[in-house]
Amino acid sequence: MVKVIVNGTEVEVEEGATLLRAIQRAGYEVPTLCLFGHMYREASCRVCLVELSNGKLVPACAYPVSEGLRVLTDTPKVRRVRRTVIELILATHKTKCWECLRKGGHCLLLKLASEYGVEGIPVCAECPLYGEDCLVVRGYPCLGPITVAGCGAQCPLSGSYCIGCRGPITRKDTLREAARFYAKYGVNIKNVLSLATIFWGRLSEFNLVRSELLNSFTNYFRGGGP
Amino acid sequence: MRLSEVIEVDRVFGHVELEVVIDGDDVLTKFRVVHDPRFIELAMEGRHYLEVPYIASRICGACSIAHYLASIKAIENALGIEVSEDTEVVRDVLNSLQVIQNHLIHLTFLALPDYLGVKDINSLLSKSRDVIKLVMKLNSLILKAIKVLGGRIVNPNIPYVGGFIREISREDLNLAIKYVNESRGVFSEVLSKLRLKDLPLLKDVANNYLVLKIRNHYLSSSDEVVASDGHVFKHNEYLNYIEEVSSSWSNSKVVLYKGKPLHVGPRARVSKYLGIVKEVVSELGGIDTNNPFSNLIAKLIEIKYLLEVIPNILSDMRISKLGGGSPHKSEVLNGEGVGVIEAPRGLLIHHYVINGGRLVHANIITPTEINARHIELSARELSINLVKNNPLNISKLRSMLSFLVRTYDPCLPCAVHVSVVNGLRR
Amino acid sequence: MRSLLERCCSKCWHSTEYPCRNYVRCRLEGPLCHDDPSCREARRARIEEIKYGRYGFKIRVPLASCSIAAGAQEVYEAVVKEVKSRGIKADVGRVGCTGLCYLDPWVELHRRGYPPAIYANVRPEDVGKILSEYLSGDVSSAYALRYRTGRARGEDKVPTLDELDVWRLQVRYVSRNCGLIDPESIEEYIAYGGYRGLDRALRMSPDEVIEEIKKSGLRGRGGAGFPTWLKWRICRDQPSKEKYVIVNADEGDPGAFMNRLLAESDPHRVLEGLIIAGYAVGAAKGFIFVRAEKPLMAERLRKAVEDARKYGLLGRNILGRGFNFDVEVILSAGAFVCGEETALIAAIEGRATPRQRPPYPAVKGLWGKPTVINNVETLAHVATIMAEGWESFARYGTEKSKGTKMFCVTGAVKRTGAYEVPLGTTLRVLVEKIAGGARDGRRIKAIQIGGPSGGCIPAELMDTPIDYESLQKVGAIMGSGGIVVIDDSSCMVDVAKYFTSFVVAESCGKCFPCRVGTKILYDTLVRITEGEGSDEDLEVLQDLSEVIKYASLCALGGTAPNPVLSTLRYFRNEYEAHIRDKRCPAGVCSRLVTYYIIDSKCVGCGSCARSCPVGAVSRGSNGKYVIDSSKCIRCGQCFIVCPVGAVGKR
Amino acid sequence: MGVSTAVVSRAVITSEVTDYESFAEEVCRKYGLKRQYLIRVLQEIQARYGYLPKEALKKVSEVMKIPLTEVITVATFYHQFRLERPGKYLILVCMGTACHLRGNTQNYKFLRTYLGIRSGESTTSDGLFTVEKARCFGCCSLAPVIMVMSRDGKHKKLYGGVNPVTLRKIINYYRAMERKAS
Repeated sequence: MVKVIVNGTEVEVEEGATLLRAIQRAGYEVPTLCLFGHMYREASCRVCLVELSNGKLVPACAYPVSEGLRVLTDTPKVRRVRRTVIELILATHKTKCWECLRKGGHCLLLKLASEYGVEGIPVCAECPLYGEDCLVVRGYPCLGPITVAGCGAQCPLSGSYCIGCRGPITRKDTLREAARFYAKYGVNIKNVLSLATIFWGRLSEFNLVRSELLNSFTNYFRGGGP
Repeated sequence: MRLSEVIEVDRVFGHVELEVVIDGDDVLTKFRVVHDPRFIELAMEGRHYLEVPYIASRICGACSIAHYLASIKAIENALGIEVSEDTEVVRDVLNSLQVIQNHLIHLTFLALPDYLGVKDINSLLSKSRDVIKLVMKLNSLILKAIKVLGGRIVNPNIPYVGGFIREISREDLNLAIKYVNESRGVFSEVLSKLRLKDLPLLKDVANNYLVLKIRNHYLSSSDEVVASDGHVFKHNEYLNYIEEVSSSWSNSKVVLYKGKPLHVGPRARVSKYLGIVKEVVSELGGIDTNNPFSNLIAKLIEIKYLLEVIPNILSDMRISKLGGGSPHKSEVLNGEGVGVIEAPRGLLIHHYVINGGRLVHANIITPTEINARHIELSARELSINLVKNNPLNISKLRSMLSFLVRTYDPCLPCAVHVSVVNGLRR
Repeated sequence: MRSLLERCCSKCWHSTEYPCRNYVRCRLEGPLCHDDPSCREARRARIEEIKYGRYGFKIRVPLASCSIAAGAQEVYEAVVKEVKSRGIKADVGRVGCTGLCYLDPWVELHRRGYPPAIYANVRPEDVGKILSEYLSGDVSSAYALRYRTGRARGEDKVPTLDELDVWRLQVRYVSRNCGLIDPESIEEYIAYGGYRGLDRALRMSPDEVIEEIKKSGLRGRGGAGFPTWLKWRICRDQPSKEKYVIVNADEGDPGAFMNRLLAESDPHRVLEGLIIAGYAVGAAKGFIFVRAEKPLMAERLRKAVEDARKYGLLGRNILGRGFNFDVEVILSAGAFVCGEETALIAAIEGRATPRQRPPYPAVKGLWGKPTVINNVETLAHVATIMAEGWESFARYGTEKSKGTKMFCVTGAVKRTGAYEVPLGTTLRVLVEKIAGGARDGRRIKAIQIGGPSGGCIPAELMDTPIDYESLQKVGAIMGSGGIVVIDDSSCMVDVAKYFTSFVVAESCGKCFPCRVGTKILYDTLVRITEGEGSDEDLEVLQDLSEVIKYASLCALGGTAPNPVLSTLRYFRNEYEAHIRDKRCPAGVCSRLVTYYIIDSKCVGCGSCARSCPVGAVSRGSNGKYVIDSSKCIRCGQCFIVCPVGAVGKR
Repeated sequence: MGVSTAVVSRAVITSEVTDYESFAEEVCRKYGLKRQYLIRVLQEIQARYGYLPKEALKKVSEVMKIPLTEVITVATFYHQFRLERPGKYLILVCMGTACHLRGNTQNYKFLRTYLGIRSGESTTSDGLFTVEKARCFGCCSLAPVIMVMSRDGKHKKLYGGVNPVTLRKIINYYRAMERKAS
């Protein structure tokens, strides 16, 4: 058995265990994304970085324990790095949250993003309405697909469609995908845009949103297809 | 005897100044709203009719439900959209819940300190902490009920043009009933703990008022307005009787009914429908509807009565399915309509002209705007009484006048939704 | 005796099956097992022949990649043709590269009794003239002499190598044979003292060998500077029977070629070091991991392995010590990430993606077995230390960074080349004295050290001593030893962009910070160099770089932001010039530069118009040429081709 | 790096040998079908054809029982491999640090515009020249450097100190050689 000190509390773990096991046994929590039990432990997402006593950051999921190892799981440096790593992961993640099976509370990336204040995921990721009872599917000009998540999708939860009070998503690919999603269920982009002007009318990002939605919407009808 | 006082009235929704000028025996009072206009009606113009309610509900957080429902009624009236009776009932109940919540907040935080002769809420907290706690508990219960029916405690989103977006089921209603019943018990506790002093005496110099004719139960909406002189007129004929005059010293306009100042609000409603609420009135020791200060008593009456009547209204409903389904598609895209509702502070009128599905013209008349001139008259009357026989006591004058303005419970942000600058309004 | 390595007579029984323990020592000091003056004389004559050629006249021509590129192959053929046609009695030998690249292609003529003369920048047509001059005893047109003998005319006018700064300030500890011996002849290597290190090591126990290396203070020359003895000690202590030793000859750093120079000029020294490492660690198999893009280097290493195996220095029961060790040369397809230990191992196993460490390769490396990976130069040092003793190495260097290191100084210097200097030498000595300082009259602005993982140090800090710690302090790393001198004609933002684009291309893409982060760094830098940068871009660069540094899985990502961080730290004003005044001080970032023709200088020759790819240059009414800046794509060709320098940059 | 995954093989110069499958199988057998020698196999294939033909890659994956995606991953990861048929002469522009500082980026841009290579492509329309960026050759004293290699690997020449003027001469030299040969 090996002694490891996690955030000051001592804990015993068997030889060869990973730092993550020790941290969990000490009662602390460290987020992991790419860890998949014994199938994948390559530490490529870097979300589980923790700080050793010498200031080095190591991935808890793959770093083997050694006697007397001291580790801190929540220092300012760890939080800052973790926040940026999540942002980088999000930058390459296709945010078609409205069609994702993990929406409505099962999206780990969303949990992490909201915990670390990273914005950019559509409200749909938080909205549990799926399939027929999704407001866009029912034909309402819900702004969920193009509004930044963080409100827990209060409006859709209570039945009405999102009117974008948390500000627009500015990622081009998400906006294009959203336009296709609207077109697919016959929601006219003009209504969506006019509804969006309530809160976004004055924002500089609004022209970006409008141009992206309009181009891909027209492409959709020019045979671009969903 | 010459005197000129400007009183910045505190503990009201927004900023207002009451200017009193006494020169010899003529007294002049000015009710000056210092908010700058927010051009809400202009913001609404050009919008698709489905978006207008969202803007309307954001005029003011206190009675966002009243504005939201009035806006929906105006649209439905303009486009000739019929809604079921059950929908009307649930909407009225939702509105009544917010009326209760508003009265609670106004009484405890704004008016009660005067009523109990204390300086403000902090001193009230130290003296009667348990009352405040109870009121808070009561308030949260009411808010829960509002959330069940409205979707959110402020800026509701379940009610929608033509009905409700989300299905309102039997369980929702039962849940609302449960909360209201619970809050009734708490309210009676509050009443028992409250030792209300008697109100200052004042005669209402122009005691004419307007109230929305009730459809069936108290505070239910209809499309007719009844005046104190018994005259009843359709809500879309309001322009023939009500005129908006811009006042030179205040950013808010002033409303006259047949050329005469008038007041609206709980006192007007209670005095009109005294018959319906008479048991509650007697329980609370009667009301002199001619005294402007009795507005506070009227609020208590409305709270008590509504808490008793709402559970029955909701349980009597035999609803199968209410709301849900696909969005509202109206064939008619042009029209002019008026939506009237009894907001917590009185009669609220939304008047829309819709052309091609877009709002072309909007005019909103809010209760505080209607009460503006009446407040000045009452203030003049009160200052005359105070100055006439006893020696001038400036601080007493100031506190009494502030107390008077507070009883009218003006909501200044609503009062200035359109600029007064002459010529701007077409 | 045809070759030192053959048996001198029937009494010597050495063969690969029954190797004689004293085989190596016997080559030079022999015969040891029997006393026969004729065998001793045969050896002396053979050594004489190796050094001075059969007829006492040896001609050396450098055939390493860089010299061949500069035309050495044609010079070599010209010399052979000249010698045959004029019947001159001389041996024309191929040698490695001395590291003085600016001399390439050079030729060395060495007649017994006469001073060995090195002629610089020889063209095939000059060979005849040089030969006749030297044969007539006149060395005045030589660039330098190895030493003087006093028997040739013009000797005093020509400096000896030791008098030249470029040679005098060097300590050629590991590159002593480079440019002297024939890289493809094991015999010459042994004649110049080769394999004595292996011989001595095999007489000691593996622990004593590790102790010797520990005393010498040798640290890894690949870049990280990890103590070599410690790596060996950890691997040795692993219980597993099967262990491996690998030479990391990938050398992915652009602008660094000292490993290639060593391997192409003195391959056996590297191989000897590898065998010693194998012995010390207890491995039976060694690999040489070399890039297919450097074919000559791979070929010379493979030839060295074959020769060593042929003469019993590799394979079973080496030198009769019961030590079996074999070596295989692995061709890598060329990825910068393979420089990183775990990626190199993964490359041998199939695909080069780094793995999270620990476990360190010394514990669990190639196919899960303990593996030691050392750089080419490190193993060359090992062989030399074992041959000369640890004091010969520890004598040089500073208290913490012992010994010497080879550096490739390139870029804006007069004398580009690979120089070996003791650690602790200051950058100023290396760049200004040895490499001759800035060229064509420009001013040195910065020194980029450590390749894409290194940093840029401003000229003011040129007095920083070169060792692991002090370079770290100023924000750079020693790295493999590539030093690029940047003068004021280069733009630092462009340099940072260049290195970032290199790392973006070479990132293996496994972990997010490196894959996505470096791309964002690159895009930001591109925006800045195109005049669309903004102030918070600088914060993004600074902040994101630090996160990439902390969060990346391997050393590639960990050091990728160093160029950006160091240029931000020392050359923030250039960034601000690009952002605020939309101006590139050095006139490199084409988008921010407008080209115009200076009427006073223009002679109307029209070469700019002809060279302009988009036809933006037209002939004005007054015969002078005019550039239409709307059409101009700012490629700078007119600026380059104009014979009278009439094209100005604004 | 000029390796575009859109495989466009324009066999303009037809005389080339096209026994992709058989040669690929032969090479695989030579290395005993061991997974570890995949890179060596690909190098030999590229040495023969100047690039990695699709058919050869399929054969390698089939014979060595390695998923085709894995083979493609290795083929695209390493800088040396090319999936697209190069022109008869391959011009490699060194992108080492010294060469970059001495202007090879501009030379690369000049070559592309001078030879009229369309963006996204790396071979001239007549299939004669391919221009690609290359890793550091290691002869920095001659910077800026380009290397011209014939597809069959017989001719390999390195030119130092190039600029647009000398580049134009080099191109004309090879064009002349090509005209003489045909």
